[in-house]
Amino acid sequence: MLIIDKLTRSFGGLTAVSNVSMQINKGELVGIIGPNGAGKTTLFNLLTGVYEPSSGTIKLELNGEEVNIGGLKPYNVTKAGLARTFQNIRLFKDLTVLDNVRIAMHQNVQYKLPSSFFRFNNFYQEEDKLLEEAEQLLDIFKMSHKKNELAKNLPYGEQRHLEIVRALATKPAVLLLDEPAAGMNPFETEELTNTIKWIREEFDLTVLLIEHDMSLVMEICERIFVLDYGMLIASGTPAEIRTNKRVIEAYLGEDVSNA
Amino acid sequence: MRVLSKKNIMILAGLILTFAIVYALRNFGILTSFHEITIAMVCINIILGVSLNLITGFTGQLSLGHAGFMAIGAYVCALINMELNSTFGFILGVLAGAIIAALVGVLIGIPTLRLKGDYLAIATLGMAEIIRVIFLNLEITNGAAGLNGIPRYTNWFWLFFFTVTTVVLISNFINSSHGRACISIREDEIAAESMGINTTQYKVIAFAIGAFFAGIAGALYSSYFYFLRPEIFGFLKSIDILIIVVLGGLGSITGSVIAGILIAVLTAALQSFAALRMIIYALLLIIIMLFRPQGIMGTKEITDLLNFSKRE
Amino acid sequence: MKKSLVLFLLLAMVVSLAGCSGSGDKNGGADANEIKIGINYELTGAVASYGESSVNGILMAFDEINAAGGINGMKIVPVQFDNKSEPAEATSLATRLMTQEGVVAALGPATSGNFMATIPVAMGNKVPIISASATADKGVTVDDKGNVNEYVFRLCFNDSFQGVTMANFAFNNLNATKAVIIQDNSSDYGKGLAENFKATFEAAGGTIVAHEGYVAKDKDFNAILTSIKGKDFDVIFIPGYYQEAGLIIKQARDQGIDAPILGADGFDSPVLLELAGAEALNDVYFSNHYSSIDEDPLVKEFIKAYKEKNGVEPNAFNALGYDLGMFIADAVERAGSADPEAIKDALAETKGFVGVTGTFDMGEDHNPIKSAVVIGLENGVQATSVKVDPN
Amino acid sequence: MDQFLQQMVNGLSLGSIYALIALGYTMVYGIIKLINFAHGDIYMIGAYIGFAATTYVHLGFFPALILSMIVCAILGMIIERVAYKPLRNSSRITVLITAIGVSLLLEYSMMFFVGAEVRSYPKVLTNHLFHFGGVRVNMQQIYILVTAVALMILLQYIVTKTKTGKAMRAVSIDKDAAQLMGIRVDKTISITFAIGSAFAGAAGVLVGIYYNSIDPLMGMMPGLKAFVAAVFGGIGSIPGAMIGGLAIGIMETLVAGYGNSMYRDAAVFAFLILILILKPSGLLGKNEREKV
Repeated sequence: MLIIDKLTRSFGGLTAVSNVSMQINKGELVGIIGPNGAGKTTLFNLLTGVYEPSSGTIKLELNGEEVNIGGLKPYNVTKAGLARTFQNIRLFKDLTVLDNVRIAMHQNVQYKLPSSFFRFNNFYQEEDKLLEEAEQLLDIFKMSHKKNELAKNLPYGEQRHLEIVRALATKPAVLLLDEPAAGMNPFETEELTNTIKWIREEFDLTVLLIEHDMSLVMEICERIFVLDYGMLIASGTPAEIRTNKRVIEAYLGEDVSNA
Repeated sequence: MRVLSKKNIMILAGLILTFAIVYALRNFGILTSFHEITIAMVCINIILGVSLNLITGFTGQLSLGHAGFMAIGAYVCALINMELNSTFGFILGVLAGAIIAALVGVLIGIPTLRLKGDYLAIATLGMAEIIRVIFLNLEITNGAAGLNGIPRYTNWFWLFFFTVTTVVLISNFINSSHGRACISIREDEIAAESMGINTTQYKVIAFAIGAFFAGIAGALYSSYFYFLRPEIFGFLKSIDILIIVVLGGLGSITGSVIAGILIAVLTAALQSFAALRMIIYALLLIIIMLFRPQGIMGTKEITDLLNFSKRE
Repeated sequence: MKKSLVLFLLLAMVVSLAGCSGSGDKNGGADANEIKIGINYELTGAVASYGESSVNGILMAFDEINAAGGINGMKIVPVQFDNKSEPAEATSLATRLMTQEGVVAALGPATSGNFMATIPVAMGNKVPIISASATADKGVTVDDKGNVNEYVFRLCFNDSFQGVTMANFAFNNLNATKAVIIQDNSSDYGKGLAENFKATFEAAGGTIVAHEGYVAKDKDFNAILTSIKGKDFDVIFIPGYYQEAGLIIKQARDQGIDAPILGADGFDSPVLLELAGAEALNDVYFSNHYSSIDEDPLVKEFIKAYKEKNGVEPNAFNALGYDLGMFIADAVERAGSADPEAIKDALAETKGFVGVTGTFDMGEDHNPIKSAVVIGLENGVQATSVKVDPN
Repeated sequence: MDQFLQQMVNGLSLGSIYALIALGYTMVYGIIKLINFAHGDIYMIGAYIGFAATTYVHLGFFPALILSMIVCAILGMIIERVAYKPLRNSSRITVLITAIGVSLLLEYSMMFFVGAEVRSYPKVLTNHLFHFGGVRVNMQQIYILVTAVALMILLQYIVTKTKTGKAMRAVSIDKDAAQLMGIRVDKTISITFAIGSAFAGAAGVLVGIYYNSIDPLMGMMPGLKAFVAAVFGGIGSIPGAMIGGLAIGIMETLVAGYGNSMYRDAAVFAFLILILILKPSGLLGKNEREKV
């Protein structure tokens, strides 16, 4: 599904991601962990086109076709089928919940620019379809009653949820979640865990997840990659990672085994 | 048909009524030619304000060069108009002016819109200055002496027609998926890109559309005031347009309309103060911004307010 | 909410204040003992100094007339507005003066561009307008098709007269064959003078070795001057105004350029001396309406009166403004009524009007027929003056 | 060759004036990220204060300069307190409009009180000429360049070495964090405005003496050019403002001297846009990447 080969990115003298290779299969739920500054978010930014790789390739296999998405602009990466959320919530704060979702659906809108001025028939058809789909999506996440609220007025947990909904609205094949549980209480995290499991089934997704909350990662991920100083130091099932020496060293003090 | 919804019919009726009332008042001599000039300025201000609002208010790209596009529309229309001297020539001039302004907008937009914030502001300012200096030195525009004797075809009908068209088309655009794509750039450019929106492309589109309508405003101006000179389109004109946008509220078309009216009426009202007028204008500007930093309407539209009162 | 209320009240106050002052004037129009004359000048904006100077002169004339009992017992009431140095504002104000304020004639604006913007208004409302300083050749008193604009007058030279005069002066009196032009590229005045100078000078057999430009409010001309310094030329012609010309002359002399420097009536201001300094103002010649070394008692008296009132010597705008005030009063008196139509006829029929800036008849084309003087400066003082008659 | 060297001298002296104004500009910009349109007008006020002090009170050069700097510093602080501080949490474009309002207010109040006519300074500084081969250098040109360089060094010293300077940098990077660290943000911003405005005042006096011509709208174009210079060198960078100012002065001179003087301003702006496209944050500006 997603094949990362010898991916490297350096900023000046600092190599944030170094020679990382990984392969993620269709339908998998994979976690990426590592101490602060290990290069997790940089890896995400490389995958989603925010940064260009210094070297190495990223390939996305979809419906039998292989696309090289390394170095593509973020919007083209999204078009190719990769969607993401942000660690520090980046909703369109002053827009409504509904608009947040509709904007994410824009790439699938069929009518052209002139129709947006002159409102030809296809404008109404497409906009209706858009509204319907957006409301359905919000319904699924039990947020449709808040569709006219401004995103910034939502409680924190719901903002995190909306980030996920917005990413799903781009109709991705692969979903990248950047610390989705950050700042959540245990109850909310629990709920999120179920949601993630559920959306993978419901939307037929491959999920890649960065998380600090070990309980979440260990509970839902089928495989885990561990980064440290930009390098991939281990990969395997949660059980394997829990006992991996290098991982424990890397975390030095952070109690992995008890999680 | 959705076009014939109750709301749209109401709007249409309101527009026709407004048009007819002004038309009648003018014919009965209640509105004099002095009022007419103020009305012309109102219309031109609205077109300029709404078109810059699309760039700065909705798409979030600070432009200090809107007068440059206005200048292109004005000169192109005037030159065609002086050559043909007919209503057809006027319409052709308005459209040609607008289209050339939009093309220049695209040409300038592609390299400069990669810049952010104040760097973009200074680049657009520079571009408008370059346009002005070119008009100052071209033979065909008659340099500093400018063009005069431009036939007047701009009248209440055309002013009204183009103002309404501008407001309707731009608010249609804003309320479409393409328009929302533009707004998302203002909200968060990085998130917008990650949601599949080609931000550079949409910035250029917004810039070109804004330039197109600024060109129309310039064309109407040239054919109303008989006279063009490059210095009309200096840096201060761009600032004047920005003032309309901010005063009305960044991201509110209703706001730009209200501020466009307000500025034109205020300008006329302050004429009596002779040398004091600019001092009073400056003080009002500061005071209004201090008391209402978000502008008259904020990001609200008149439709929002109407819906709100209905709910109550 | 309270804040918005304060704001709203404030705005309402300004608008109603403006409304009051406007309507107040309108009521005054019914008074048979007053005659209202519009003043549409640049009091703020880029060329405010020209507007301000002109209005000073006009108001001085009106004060003198009113102090002497007015015109046929009627007092002149100036209705004064500021057009921000913008043509659209000038149009709007001309309309306002004619349709709202009921003036019998409107004076100004100062620059050709702004004045031209008011011509269609005057023609449409059949109210005469007069400028003392709109010098553009084309499109002022005569339209593109060669028809005289019936309601438009001026009492200054046009650019071609001064441009031609100075080109001939350079070629004949100074024996110059190679000239440099440093043109005010931001005004139609500079452009008009430069074009006429160039055409005449070249036709006479001279060459223009360099044609440079600057814009109003520039202060540093060293780059241009250094580059022309390396060239071979006999005279420098500066079509522009004293604010920049003064600095150009100073910087040219500082750089060791001692060729004669020529200009037009835009040079005429005591500020030229202040800016350039006396030692720089040698071998400087400019065309003007009158010379301060003139023995004409009218000129002497005006200069003395102006100095007493304002503490400085008058410049060309002051003098032209003063004459403009006197001229319109004279026309009203001759018309014998406050009817714009009659005033227009009186203006057109002017014969032998005696003003500070010269004695003239109004020509068929509504331009005054008057002679110019070419003034030569020595140590900043007017030393020579040569009279040039229009052909 | 002489001519080229002379043009470089012309360019440097014009550039040092832009640099002088740009230094204060970039400093104020650095701390509150405001395009302070009123900066050019404070420079104008400074020129008028120097004019009044030398002409009517007959003060010498230095007393007039100091007086002008003090008055401008106070004026700058008042403007910040009244017009900008209440808007610190508003959108930046709103403050921009207020700055334009302040700029118009200063220009036209001045015009209302002293008239639109240009004024000229009395002679307070020698303008002795030096000849280096065929190249002429005026004593006043040297004064201005030396003052600009001295002020740049002084500013750089204040910003990098003093406690106030550290506070300034902290506030410019993160106002809230600085507040939490016990830095008095309001006071720091006030001081920045005072210093920046004092520099503008000094520039006003120097330019008034050098060109011998001041008027109420004299700040408009140099204010704009100083902003261009600051952007060119990288907004917020003090050496950048210096280099930007000099570069623009030299560029203008070269275009006017060897190219077409009619297209001087257009050429400068075209070059600026080109630089920005190649280097989007100016010559010495830090390319700040937004954290994702």
